[in-house]
Amino acid sequence: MDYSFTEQQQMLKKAARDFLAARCDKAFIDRIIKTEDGFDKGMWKEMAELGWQGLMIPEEHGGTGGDFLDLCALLEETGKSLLPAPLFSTTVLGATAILLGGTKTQQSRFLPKIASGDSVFTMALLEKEGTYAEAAIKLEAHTTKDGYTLSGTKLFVAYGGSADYLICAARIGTSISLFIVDAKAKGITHTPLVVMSGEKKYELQFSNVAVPHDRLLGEKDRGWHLVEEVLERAAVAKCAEMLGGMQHVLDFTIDYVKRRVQFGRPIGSFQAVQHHCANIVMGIELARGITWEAAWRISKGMPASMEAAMAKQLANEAYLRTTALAHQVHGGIGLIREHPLHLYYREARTSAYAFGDTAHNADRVAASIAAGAAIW
Amino acid sequence: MDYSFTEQQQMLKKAARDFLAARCDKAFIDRIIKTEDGFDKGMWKEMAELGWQGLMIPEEHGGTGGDFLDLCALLEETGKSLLPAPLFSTTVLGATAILLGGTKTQQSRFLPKIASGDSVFTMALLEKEGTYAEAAIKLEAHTTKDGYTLSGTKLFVAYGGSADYLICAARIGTSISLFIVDAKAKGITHTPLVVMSGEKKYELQFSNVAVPHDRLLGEKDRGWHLVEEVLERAAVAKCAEMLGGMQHVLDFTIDYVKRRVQFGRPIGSFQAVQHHCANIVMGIELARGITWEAAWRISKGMPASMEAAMAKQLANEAYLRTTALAHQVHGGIGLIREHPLHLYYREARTSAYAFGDTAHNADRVAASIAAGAAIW
Amino acid sequence: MDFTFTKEERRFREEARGFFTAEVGGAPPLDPENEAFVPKMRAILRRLGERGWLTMTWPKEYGGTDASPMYRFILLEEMALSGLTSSGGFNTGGRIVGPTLIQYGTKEQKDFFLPKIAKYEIDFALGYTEPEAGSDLASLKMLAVEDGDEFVITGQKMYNTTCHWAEYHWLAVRTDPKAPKHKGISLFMVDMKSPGITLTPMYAVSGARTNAVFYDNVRVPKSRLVGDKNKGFYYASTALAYERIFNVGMHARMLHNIITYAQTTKRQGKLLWDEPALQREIARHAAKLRALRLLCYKIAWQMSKKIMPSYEASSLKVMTSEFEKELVHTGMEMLGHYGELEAGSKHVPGEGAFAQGYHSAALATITGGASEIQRNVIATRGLGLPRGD
Amino acid sequence: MDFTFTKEERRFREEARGFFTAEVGGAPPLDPENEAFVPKMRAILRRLGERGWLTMTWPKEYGGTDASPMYRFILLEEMALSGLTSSGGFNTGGRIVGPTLIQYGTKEQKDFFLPKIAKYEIDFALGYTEPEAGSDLASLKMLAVEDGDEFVITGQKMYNTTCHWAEYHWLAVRTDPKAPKHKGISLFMVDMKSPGITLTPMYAVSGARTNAVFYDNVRVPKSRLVGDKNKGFYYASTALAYERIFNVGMHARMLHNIITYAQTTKRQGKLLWDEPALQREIARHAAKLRALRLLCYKIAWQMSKKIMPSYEASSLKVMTSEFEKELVHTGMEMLGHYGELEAGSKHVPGEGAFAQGYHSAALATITGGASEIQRNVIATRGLGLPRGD
Repeated sequence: MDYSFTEQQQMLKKAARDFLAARCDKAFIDRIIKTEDGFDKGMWKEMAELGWQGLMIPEEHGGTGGDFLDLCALLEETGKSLLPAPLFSTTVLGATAILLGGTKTQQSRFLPKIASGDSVFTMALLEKEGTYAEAAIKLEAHTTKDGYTLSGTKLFVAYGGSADYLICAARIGTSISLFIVDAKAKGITHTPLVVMSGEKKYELQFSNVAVPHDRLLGEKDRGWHLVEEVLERAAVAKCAEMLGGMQHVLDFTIDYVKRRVQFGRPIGSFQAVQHHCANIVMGIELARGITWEAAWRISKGMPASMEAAMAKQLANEAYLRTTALAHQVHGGIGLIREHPLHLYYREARTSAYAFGDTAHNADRVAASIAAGAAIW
Repeated sequence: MDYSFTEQQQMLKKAARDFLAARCDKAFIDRIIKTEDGFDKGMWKEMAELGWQGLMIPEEHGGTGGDFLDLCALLEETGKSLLPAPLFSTTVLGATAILLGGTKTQQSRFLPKIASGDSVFTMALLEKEGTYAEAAIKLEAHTTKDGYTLSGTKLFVAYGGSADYLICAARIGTSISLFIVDAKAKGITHTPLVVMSGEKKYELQFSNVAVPHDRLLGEKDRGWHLVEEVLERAAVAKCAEMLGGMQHVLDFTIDYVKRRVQFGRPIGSFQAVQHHCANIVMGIELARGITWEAAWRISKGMPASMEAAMAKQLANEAYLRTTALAHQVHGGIGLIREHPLHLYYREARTSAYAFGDTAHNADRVAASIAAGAAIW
Repeated sequence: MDFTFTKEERRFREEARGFFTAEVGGAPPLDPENEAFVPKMRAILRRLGERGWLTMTWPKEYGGTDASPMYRFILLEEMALSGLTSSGGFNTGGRIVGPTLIQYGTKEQKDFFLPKIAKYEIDFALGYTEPEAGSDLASLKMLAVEDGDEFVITGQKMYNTTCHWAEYHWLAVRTDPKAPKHKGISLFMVDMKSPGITLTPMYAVSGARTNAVFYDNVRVPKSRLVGDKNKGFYYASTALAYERIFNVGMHARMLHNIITYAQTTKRQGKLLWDEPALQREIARHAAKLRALRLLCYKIAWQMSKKIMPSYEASSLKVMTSEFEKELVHTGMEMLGHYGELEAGSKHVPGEGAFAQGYHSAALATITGGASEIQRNVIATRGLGLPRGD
Repeated sequence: MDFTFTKEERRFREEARGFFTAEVGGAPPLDPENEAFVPKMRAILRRLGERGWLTMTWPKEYGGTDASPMYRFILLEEMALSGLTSSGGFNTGGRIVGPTLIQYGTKEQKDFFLPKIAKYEIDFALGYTEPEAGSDLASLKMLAVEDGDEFVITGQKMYNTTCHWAEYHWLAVRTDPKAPKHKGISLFMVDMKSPGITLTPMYAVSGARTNAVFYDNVRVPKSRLVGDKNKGFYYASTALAYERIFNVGMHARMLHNIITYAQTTKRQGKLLWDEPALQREIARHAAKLRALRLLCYKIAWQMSKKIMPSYEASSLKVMTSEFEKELVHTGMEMLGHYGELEAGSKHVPGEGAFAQGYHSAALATITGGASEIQRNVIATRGLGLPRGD
C-alpha cells in the first residue's frame, strides 16, 4: 500500500508547476483561447523539451518511457493551471491509440513526432448523437484500391482545427475501424464550435476523404475495442486533470476566505463558509483516491473499467460542486470574468461531459454489477 | 385568493388542539400503541361527540356536513399529536368510499354509525406486491346466489384487527369491485404486523368469506375507479396530517435550540443549526401550499390528481428531511425513546409510503406530463 | 381558502399576456446578456409606463391607481412567462425609488422624479455594494462631506449593474463616520452625468455588464438627499420590502424547454423523455414549480392584505434561486456534449438558452442577498433564533 | 503508488475472514439492538483476545506484537464484513484505555489492567457525556473532590452506552472547578461496582440500550487517576487518535443487501433491479463505497507510516455516516410498504436489517462527534480557517 507519488513523479510535478506558474497565468489563458489555434506553438515546443508530449512514449521513439500514471500526475498539474494546449488530445488520445493499436511502422513514424512536439493529434469520434456509443458512429469508410474514403460528420473534435492528425472512427458496414487521418486532407471542412471552456472544438465534415491503407489503425473491424481502451484511459486522465482543477479552486478559495473580512471578521470564520469548504474537501478526497487507483491499475496493465467509470462519476460531481460552492463563498468577486473562478466553473461543466457524463458512467457501473461484478 | 382558514375551521382546529393537548401526550401514545386495539375506545366516543368522525358526513346522516378541506384541517392537528386512533381510516377511507360510491341505503346504514363513533372502518387494499396498482389486486370474489365469497390476502391493513368494517377491493375476472365487509366475518384471519409507527397494521387472510349482494360498493367492475378517487383524497389528507407532524417537530426543535446551551451560547445561535432550521422551514412551506390547494380543489369538486401527486412527493421529502435535521440539531437527547422525536421520525417514514411513495407519485406526474398536462 | 384569482385579476392577466405576446411573442427571447438588450427592454418598459402599469400600486395622488399588489404580481409573472427577464436591475426607479420617495421624499423630489419614473423616462442604478461591503452592506466606506448646499462624495462602488445606462444613481454613502456603522449612512439620488464619476466596465460570468464606479469629489446638491441624513440604511432596508414580489415564470420557461427538448430529441434510437430517471427528475421539478408558484401567490396575497412578509421573502429568494440551479443541472446533464455549446455556436440547443441559464444560475444564489445570509434571516427573523455571528 | 496489500497482510486477512466465518458465518447477523447481543459479542471478543488480535499493535513489552496499524484495520474491516458491528462501544478497553495507559499509566496500572484488556477479561464504558455537556464536552460538571487517598465523585453522566455491562468506567470529571474549563478535567478508571453508582436505562431509537449514570459520593482511590491531575481533557482528545481507523465493511453489506433484494424481488412483473433510476442510484453508491474504502485504506496506511491523520478522520466520519444514511434511504424507498416492517414482523425483508439500518443511521451522524462539529474540525484543523464560534 502506498498512496504517495514517487520522487520522480514529484519532481515532474514540481517542474510542471514552476513552468506553468511562470507561463500560464490568467492573462495568458484569456489571450490564447481567443486565438484560432487555441494554443501557443512556442510554448508547445518548450513543453516537448520538458518531455511532456513524450512522457508515455518509449525511449526508442524519442520519449522518456514513463507510464500512464506519470502522465496523469502531469495532467493534474496542467488541470490546476487550465493549460490551453492540445496536450491531452495529443498524448492521451493520439499517442495512446498509436501505442495500443499502431503497427511498428506507425509507431516509428508518428510517436517521435509527438514526442518532439512536431505533431498535434486529436481524436474524431463523437457524431451527431453526442454519445460514446458504437452505434452512434455513422461516418462511413468505403474501400478503394488505394485504401479508403471517409464521408460523414464528426462533432466536438478537440483542437480539430489545429491538429495535424486525427484518430478517426469510421463505420464499415456493421463494424468500426480506426484511421490515422491527415487533419488537413482534402475533403475535410472545419467549423469551429463555440464552447464554454478553453479547449477549442470543431465540427469536421468529411467528404470522400482519401486515406491510404497504411493509415488503418489496429485491426480492421475491431476498432471499437481500441476506442474503448482509449476512452477508459481518457476518462481516468480527465479525472486527474479535473482533480488538479478542483484542488486549485479549493486552494484559492481557502486563501480568499481567510483574507476577506465582512461583519468584522474573516468570512472563513463563519460556520456556513466553513462547512461549504469542508464539503469541497470531502468531494475532492472522494474523487482523488479512486482516480489514482484507476490510473495505477491502468499503468500496471490491470483491468480498470469499473474503477474508471466510478472515478469519472465522482470527479464530475466533485468538480461541479467545488466550483458551485466556491462561487457561493466568493460572492460578487467570483462572478466576474476578471476572476479566474469562472474559467474553472466552465471547465467543470465541459469536463463532466468528456469521455462519459455521470449518467453514462453510472450505467456502465450498473451494467457491470448486473453482469455479476463484485461491489467490494 | 385566500390562504387562510375560515373562522369555523380555526375554531375546529383550536378545539382539536385543546382536546389533544389534554388527552394525547407522549405517555398516552406510548401506552395506547402497545394495546391490541391501538386506540382508546372511550376517547373515540369523545371524538365523535366533538364531531370528528362525522365532520364530512351530511347532517341527514348524523354528521356536521363539513367538507374535505375541513377534515384536512382537523387532520393537520391530529398529525401534530400523532393521535393513535382509526380516525384517518374511518373517515378518509371508510366514510369517503361510502360517500362517493355508496347507495342511499348503504349511506343511511353506515354513515350514522361512523358519525356516532359506533363503527370503525378501514380499507383492505394492498396485497403482496405492496403497490397501489390495479394489477396488484389478486384477492378474488366469486359470485354465489346470495352474493359473493372472497378469498385471498390483504396486507398493511390499518387497524385491520380492531375495525368493524373493511372496504375491500376484490378481483372478479379482469376487473375490480369493492365490498363493505364485516371485519369479524367468518373466514377472515387477522395477523398483526410489527410496523414502525403507531398505526396498527394487519395481514388479513380471506378464506371463502361470504359477502351479501347489498354490500357491493359502487358499480360492479368499476371498483378501481372508486379506489382511485379515495386514494387521491387519502394522499392529500395524509399530506395534511404530515404537515401537522412536521410543523410540530419544527416547533419543539426551535424551542429546544433556543434553550440548549453549548459552548457558552444557545445552539440556535450557531449558523449550522440556524441553516438546518431554515431548511426545515422551507421544506414545510413548499409542501404546505400545494397540499392546501389540492385539498381545496377536492372540496370544490375540481380535478386534483396532479396536485395530489405533487403534494405527496413534496410532503414525503419534507417530513423525512424535517425529522432528519431535527435529529441532527437535537443531538443525543433526540435519539432516545423518552423523547418524542423518534415517534415523528418513524411516522415520517411510514407516511412516506402511505397512498403512494415518492417514486409512485413522481411517475404519476410524469405520466400526466407525457399525456400533455400543462406544467403551469 | 380560495386559490382562484378574481374575475378582474384574470382579465388583467389576459390583457398583460396580450401585451407581452404582441411585444415579444414569436420573436426569439431577448438575450439579457447582450448589450442590445438594454434599449429593447427600456422601450418595452416605456410602453408599460404609457399604460400606467409601472405604477399601478402607487397612490392616486402620485399617478397610480391604488391597485392591489396582486396586479403588479400578475404583471411581473406574465412578463417572466413571456421570456422577459424581471431581473437585471431594470426599473429600479419604479420598484424602489418611487415607493421610497412617496414615503420619505420632499415635495420637490416627488414632483420632479415621480412622473419621470412613472413614464419610465428615467431609471436608477442601485448604488449599495462596495469592494469591502458585500453581504455586510453596513460597512460601506464611500464618504459624503457637507460643503455649503452640497455634499462632496468620494469613494468606490462595485457591481453597480445598470450604471452605464441609468440616468441616476441611488447611492448609499457614509455621512457620519463616527456613528455606529448602521447609523451613519445616507441615501442620495445622483445624476450619473455629474463630473467626477467614472465607470470601469466588468462582465459577469453570464456575460452581463456590471461596473466599478469611482466618485472623485462629486458634488451633489443637498436637495438630492433622501429623507433624513444618516437614516439611509434604514430606508434601504425597508425599500427591499417593496421588492418582495417573486414569481417563477422564468422557471416555468426553463422546465418547459427541458421537457420540449426531451420529448423531441432522440438518442440511441430512443427519445430522451423515455429515460425514466429523467422523467422522475422532471416530475419533481414540476411539483416544485407548482408549489413555489403558490408561495409566490401567497406573498402577493399577503401584501394585498397589508400583511408585510418578512422571512417569507428570504425563503422564496433561497428556494427560487436554488430551484433555478436544479433546473439548470437537469438541463445540462440531459444535453450531454451539446450542453457545452454557447449561444452563437452551430448546433447550440435552445438558441443558447440552456448555456445562458447555466451562467445566470451561478449569480442567482448570490446577487440580491446570498443564500447563506437569507438562511440567517429565516432563522433569526422568521424563527426567532438568537443572532450568533 | 501501490494499491495492493502485502502478501503477509493478505494472509492475515484470509485468517481473519476464516475466523469470522467460523464464528458468525452462516448464522443470521447478530442483532446489536438486542440484549442477547452483548454476551455473544463479548464471547467473540474474548476469542479475539485469545489470539492476541485485540492488541496486535501494542508494543511487545505490553503483550502486543508491534504490528502495523494496517493489521488492526484489516481485522476490523473483516469483522464488519462478516456482519459484526464495530460500533456499540465494545472493546473501549483495547481501543482507548490500553493505548492511553501505555503512554500515561503508572506501572501498577499497566500491570493490573493491560493483561485483562488484552484477554478481554474486562471492558470499559466511556464516561464523557453529561446532560449539559454533549458536543461541548469541556463543559462537563461531574465533580471529584480529594479526600485523603481517594477522590469523592458526585454528579451525572448521560448516554454512557455500555455502563450496564462494562466492568470499569473510563470517567472524565472536573477536579479543578476554578481552572479554565479545558484545564480542570481528570480521567479516572472507576470500578462499576463501587457503592454510590446507579444506572437508569434509556433506549435509543435503534433499540440499543444506553444509560444515565448517577454518582453519589462515589469513592475512587487515587491510584485510579490516569496520568496527571487536570490533564484529562487532553488525554481524552488524544485518545481519539487511536480510534481513527474507519472501514466501510458494514456499508458494503448494506449495499449488497439492497442489490440482492432488487435482483430477486418482482413488482408489477418486473424485477426492482430493472428500474433504471434505482440502478443509477446503486451505481453511485457502488462508486462511493469503493472510493471510501480507499480513503479508509489511506488512513490505515498513513498510520502505518506514523503519519497521524488529523482532519482526515473527521472527514471520513462525516462521509461514512452520511453515506450510511444515503444507503438507508435507497433501501427504504426501494422496499415500499415493506420498509415499514420491523424485525420480528411477518413479511419483514432482510430479517429486519433494513429497518434496523434506518434506526441506526439516525445515530450515525450524531454519536461519536456530530457532522457539524466534524465539519468545523475539517475547516479549522484541516484547512486552517479561523475559529469563529
